[in-house]
Amino acid sequence: MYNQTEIIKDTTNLGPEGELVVNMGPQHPATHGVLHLVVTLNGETIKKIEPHLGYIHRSIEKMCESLTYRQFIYVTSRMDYLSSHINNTACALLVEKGMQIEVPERAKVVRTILNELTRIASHELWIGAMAMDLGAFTPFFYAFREREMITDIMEETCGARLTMNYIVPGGLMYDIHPDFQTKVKAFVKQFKEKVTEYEDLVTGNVIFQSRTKGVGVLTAEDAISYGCSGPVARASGVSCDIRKIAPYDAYDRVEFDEIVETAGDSFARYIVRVKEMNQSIHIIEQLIDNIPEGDFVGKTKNVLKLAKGEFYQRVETARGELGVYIVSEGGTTPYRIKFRSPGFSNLSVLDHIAKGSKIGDLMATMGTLDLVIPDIDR
Amino acid sequence: MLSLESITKTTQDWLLAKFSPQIALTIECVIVILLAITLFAVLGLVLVLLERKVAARIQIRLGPNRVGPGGIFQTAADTLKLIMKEGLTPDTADKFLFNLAPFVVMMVAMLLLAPIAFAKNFQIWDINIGVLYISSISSLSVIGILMAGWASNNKYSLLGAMRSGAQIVSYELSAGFAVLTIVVLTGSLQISEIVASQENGWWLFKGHIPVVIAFVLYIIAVTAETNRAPFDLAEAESELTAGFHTEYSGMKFALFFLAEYINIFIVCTIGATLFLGGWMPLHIGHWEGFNHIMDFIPSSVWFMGKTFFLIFLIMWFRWTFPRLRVDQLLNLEWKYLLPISLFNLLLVTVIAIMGWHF
Amino acid sequence: MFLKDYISDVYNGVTSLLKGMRKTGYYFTHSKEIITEQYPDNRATLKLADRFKGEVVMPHDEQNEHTCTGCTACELACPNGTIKIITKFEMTPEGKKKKAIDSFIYRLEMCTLCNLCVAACPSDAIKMAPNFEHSVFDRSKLTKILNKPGSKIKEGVE
Amino acid sequence: MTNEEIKEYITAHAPEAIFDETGEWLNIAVESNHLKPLAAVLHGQPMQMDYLFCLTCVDYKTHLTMVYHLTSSTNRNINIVLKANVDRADPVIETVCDIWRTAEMLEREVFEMFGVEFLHHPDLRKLILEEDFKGYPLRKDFEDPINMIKL
Repeated sequence: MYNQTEIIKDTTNLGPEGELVVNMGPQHPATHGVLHLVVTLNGETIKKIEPHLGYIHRSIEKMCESLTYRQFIYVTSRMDYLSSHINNTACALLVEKGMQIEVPERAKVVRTILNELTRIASHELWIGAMAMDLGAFTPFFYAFREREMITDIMEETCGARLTMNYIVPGGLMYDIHPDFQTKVKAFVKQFKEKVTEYEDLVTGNVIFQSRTKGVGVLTAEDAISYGCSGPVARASGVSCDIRKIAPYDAYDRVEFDEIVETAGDSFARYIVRVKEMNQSIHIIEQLIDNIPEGDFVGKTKNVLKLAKGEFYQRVETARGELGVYIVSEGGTTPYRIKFRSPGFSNLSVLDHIAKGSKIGDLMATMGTLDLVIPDIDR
Repeated sequence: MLSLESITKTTQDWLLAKFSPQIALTIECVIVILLAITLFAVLGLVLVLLERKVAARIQIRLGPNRVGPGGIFQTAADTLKLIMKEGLTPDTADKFLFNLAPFVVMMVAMLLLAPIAFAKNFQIWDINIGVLYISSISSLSVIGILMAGWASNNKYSLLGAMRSGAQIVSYELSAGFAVLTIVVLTGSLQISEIVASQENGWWLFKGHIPVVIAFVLYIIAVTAETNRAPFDLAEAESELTAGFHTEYSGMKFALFFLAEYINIFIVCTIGATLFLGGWMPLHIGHWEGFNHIMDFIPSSVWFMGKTFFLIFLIMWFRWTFPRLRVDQLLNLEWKYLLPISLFNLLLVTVIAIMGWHF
Repeated sequence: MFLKDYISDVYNGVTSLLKGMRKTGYYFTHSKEIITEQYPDNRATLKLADRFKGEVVMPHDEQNEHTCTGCTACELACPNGTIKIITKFEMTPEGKKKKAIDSFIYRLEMCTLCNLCVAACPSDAIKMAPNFEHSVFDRSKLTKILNKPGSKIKEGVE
Repeated sequence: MTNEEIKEYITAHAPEAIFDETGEWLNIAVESNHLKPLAAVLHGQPMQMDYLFCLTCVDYKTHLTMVYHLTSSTNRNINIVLKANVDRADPVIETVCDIWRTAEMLEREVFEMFGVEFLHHPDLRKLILEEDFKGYPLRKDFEDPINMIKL
C-alpha cells in the first residue's frame, strides 16, 4: 500500500522526460467504474498508458473454489454485469458438458433469446455511455428507454433486472412468464422504429464521425496477437464469433451474419456493435414464435459432481469471448476455475492503439473498447 | 405610458433637480450597479433553471420539479447550498490568483453589460465604439480562465485552461468578422445607431444571404467563445473531469458557473442587437396593421424575446451534439469558419458599397 | 474540384447536424414522450413483477401456520451463508418427538437474491417477495427472523 | 489438420512431449524449459497457432502447472492446450509475451496470483494487488485470516 507522501509525490512529479503524468481514475467520468490509467502526456498527446487494476477485484476465481457447481453460477453475474445471462450460460453449459446433462429444447431456445436480449441491452448501454464520453448526453436517455424494455422483460421472467441468475445447470430456474413472447415482440417492434434515432443523432453526425474515424486503429495482426475478441476484433477484420465457431444452445439452427468490418478504428467498432444489435433482433425474431413446448429444465442429480478432468467452455458475450476453464478433482466444487474475460485482453491493447493520439481520442478509443471493469478485475 | 424609458427619464430629472450633477451621476452609478448585480443574480437563476428544463425535455425527462411549483426555486436552493459550502483552496495552489480568478471572470461578464441597449433608449452607456468595446472586453475572459487553470496547480485544470486559451483566441476572429459585417452595413460602431438602422427591417432579413451566413458564423463562434458544448473543451467533463474549475468549490465555483451563463446572455444580446434588430419590433414591409400591432408590444419584451430565442438555440446545440476534439476545434476555425467569414465579409462590403441591401 | 469537395463537406456536415437537431427538437416539443417515473409519488400505482426477487419471505396462513420443516436444504443451498435455521423438538399430541424450526434467521444484508434457497426448498415454505424498499438506519434490522412468533408447521407437511 | 498430424509434427520438434487426448482438446505437456521453443514452433507455419486465448496456472499442491490455450485465427476449430509443470518452491518459466502480446498482461496476473516468475518479461510488476502484498492468493495454501471467510 502506498503511504500518503508517496501518493503526493506520484501525482505531482513529472515523467522522466518532463512529461505530464495524469492519473485518470479510479474516479473519473470516462473510465466507467474504477479503472485507473496512469497516462503520460506530452501536451495533449498521449505517450504511454499504464492500467492499474484491482480496485474492484473480488477474487471470484478463489471464491468459486469453495462454491458448489450450482452455487458458483450466481457469482459470475457479478463479473460482466452487463451480460450476466451470457456468463451464467457459459457456466451452465460447462457443467452440462462435464456431466452430460441433456438440456430440453425449450430451455435452449429461451436461453438463446435471453442471451440475445442481454446482448442488445449491453450494446444499448454502451451506445449511450459511448456518446456520453464524446460529450453527447442525450442519446444516453434514448438508449436507456429501449434498454428499460429489456430490463422489464427480464424482471418479469427472471425476477431481477441486472443479475438474473435464471440459468441453472440443465436448463432454466423456472418457466418463462406467459407474457414473455408478447413483450419481446413489442420490444422488437419498438427497437426497429427507434434504432434510426441513433443514426440521426450519433452515426450520421459529422462531429461523431470525425471524432471516431481513424482513431485508435487496431490492425488484424495486433488484434490476434493481443488476444482481442468480440466486436473489437471483428472491427479489425478478425472473424471470431464463438456463436459461429462452436455453436451452443440454439445458435446452430438460427441464421445470422457475423459482422466483420475491416477499418479497425473506433467508428468500425461502433458500426459493428450497431449492426450486431440488428442481428440479435434477427435471431430473436426467428426464435420467438418457435419456442418449443416441454420441460424447461432437464433431469439433474441433486448434488452435481463433475468428473475428474479439465473442461473449457467458450461463449460469445457482448464484449467478446468468455472462457470458463475448470479443473475438477471429481468433487462437488471446482478445484481451479479460470475465467478468460474478454475485457482483460481488450484492455491490454489500449496502450498500443491510443499511443500518439490526443486525450479526446483516448475517450473514443476507450469507449469503443467497451470496458466493464468488474469483468477485467474479476 | 409606463416604459423603461420614462422611468429612467423621471429618475434622472428628479435627481438633477435635487442634487448637483456630480452627485446625481454618482447616485445613478450606484443604482446602475445595484440593478446590474440584481439582473445577474436573477439571470443566473433563470438561465440555469431554463437550461435544466430544456435539457430535461430534450432527454425525455421531467427535470427539476421538487422545489417550488414546477421546480422554479430549484436554482435558488442550489445557490443556498453553494453559499453554505466550504470554499476550499488547495494547499499547493497559488492562493492569490486562485481566489482572484472567479472574480476576474465575473467582472469581465459585468463590464460587457455597459453598452447593451435593453429597450428603447434604455442603455447604461451609449459609447460610440460599442461594438469594438464588446469585442475587446469579451476577449479578456480568457485571462480569468487561464488564471484559474494555472493557479489550481492541477494537471486537469492546466490542460483545460490551455485548451480554453487556444479556443477563445481563435474564435474571437470569426466572431469579430461576423460583427464586422454588420458594422460595414451600418457604417457605425455605436449600438444605438446599429439598432436604429434596423427600423425598417432586421439585418438578418434585409442583408441577403451573406448576413445569414454571418449570423450562423456568429452563433457558432460565440458558442465556442463561451465554452459551451459542443465546444466545451475547457471543461470537457469526460476528459478533464471539470477542466479549469476542477479545484473550485462552493461560491467560487458558483461564480464560474454564473459567469458562463451571464456570458451566454451577453453574447446573445449582442447577437440579437446586431442581427435581429435589438429592441426593434418585427415589421413586415407595408402591412400597416400588422406593424402597428407589433409596436404595441414593449421594446424590452422584444429584446428579451430575441435574446432568449438565441439562448435556447445555444442550449439546443449543447444537448444534441457530441464534443469536438481540440485539434478539430481549431481545424474548424482556421479551415472553415475563418475563410468563409473572410469571403463573406468581402461579399458584404461589395453589397454595402453597391447599396444592394434593402 | 477542391472547392467542390470543400462545399460538399460543409453542406453534408451542416445537414447531419440539422438532422440531429430535428430529432432532439421533436422530443423537446412532444411532452408525451417523457418517460420519467416519479418514484415515491407513484408508489400507489407502482407495480412490480410478481417474480421480482426482493427478499426471502415465509408465507403464513390465517392460522399462523407455515410449511417449513426445518430440513436446512435452503441453508445448504445458500452460497454465502445468508440463512441459518435453528431447530427444536416439539412434542406432538400423540407424544412423539417432532423436529420443528425454532427460528429461521435470514440476513438480508448478505443475501444476493439468487433464488437458490427457494429452488432448493422441498416444501415451498419460502418464496421471493417483490419488496425492494429495504433501507434502514441500523444494519442489525436487516437480520430477520422469518417465522412469526407462535407460528407452527402446517398439518400434514413432512 | 487432425490430432494425429499435430502430434506427429510436435513430436518432430519436441520429442519428449506427452500427449493427452482424454479431454475435449489435445493436451500437450512439456518440460518448462522446452515450452518456449515449442511455443515458437507452434506459432509459426504451418500450425500458425497465433491466438493465445487463455493463459493461466493451476496449483496442484505438489507443483504448479502453466496452462496455455492456443488456437489458430485462420482455423478456430484447432485448439491445443499446452502445459508445463514448474517447481512450486521456485517457479520460473520463460515468458511467451514476445510470441503472443496478450501474454504480457496475463503473465503479470499469474505472477502476482501464483508467484511464477517469467524470465525476460519486459515489465513484470504487480497488476492487481498492492505493491507490498505478501503471498500468492490463488495458491491453495494461501491464508488470509482477516479477509477470507470460511463458510
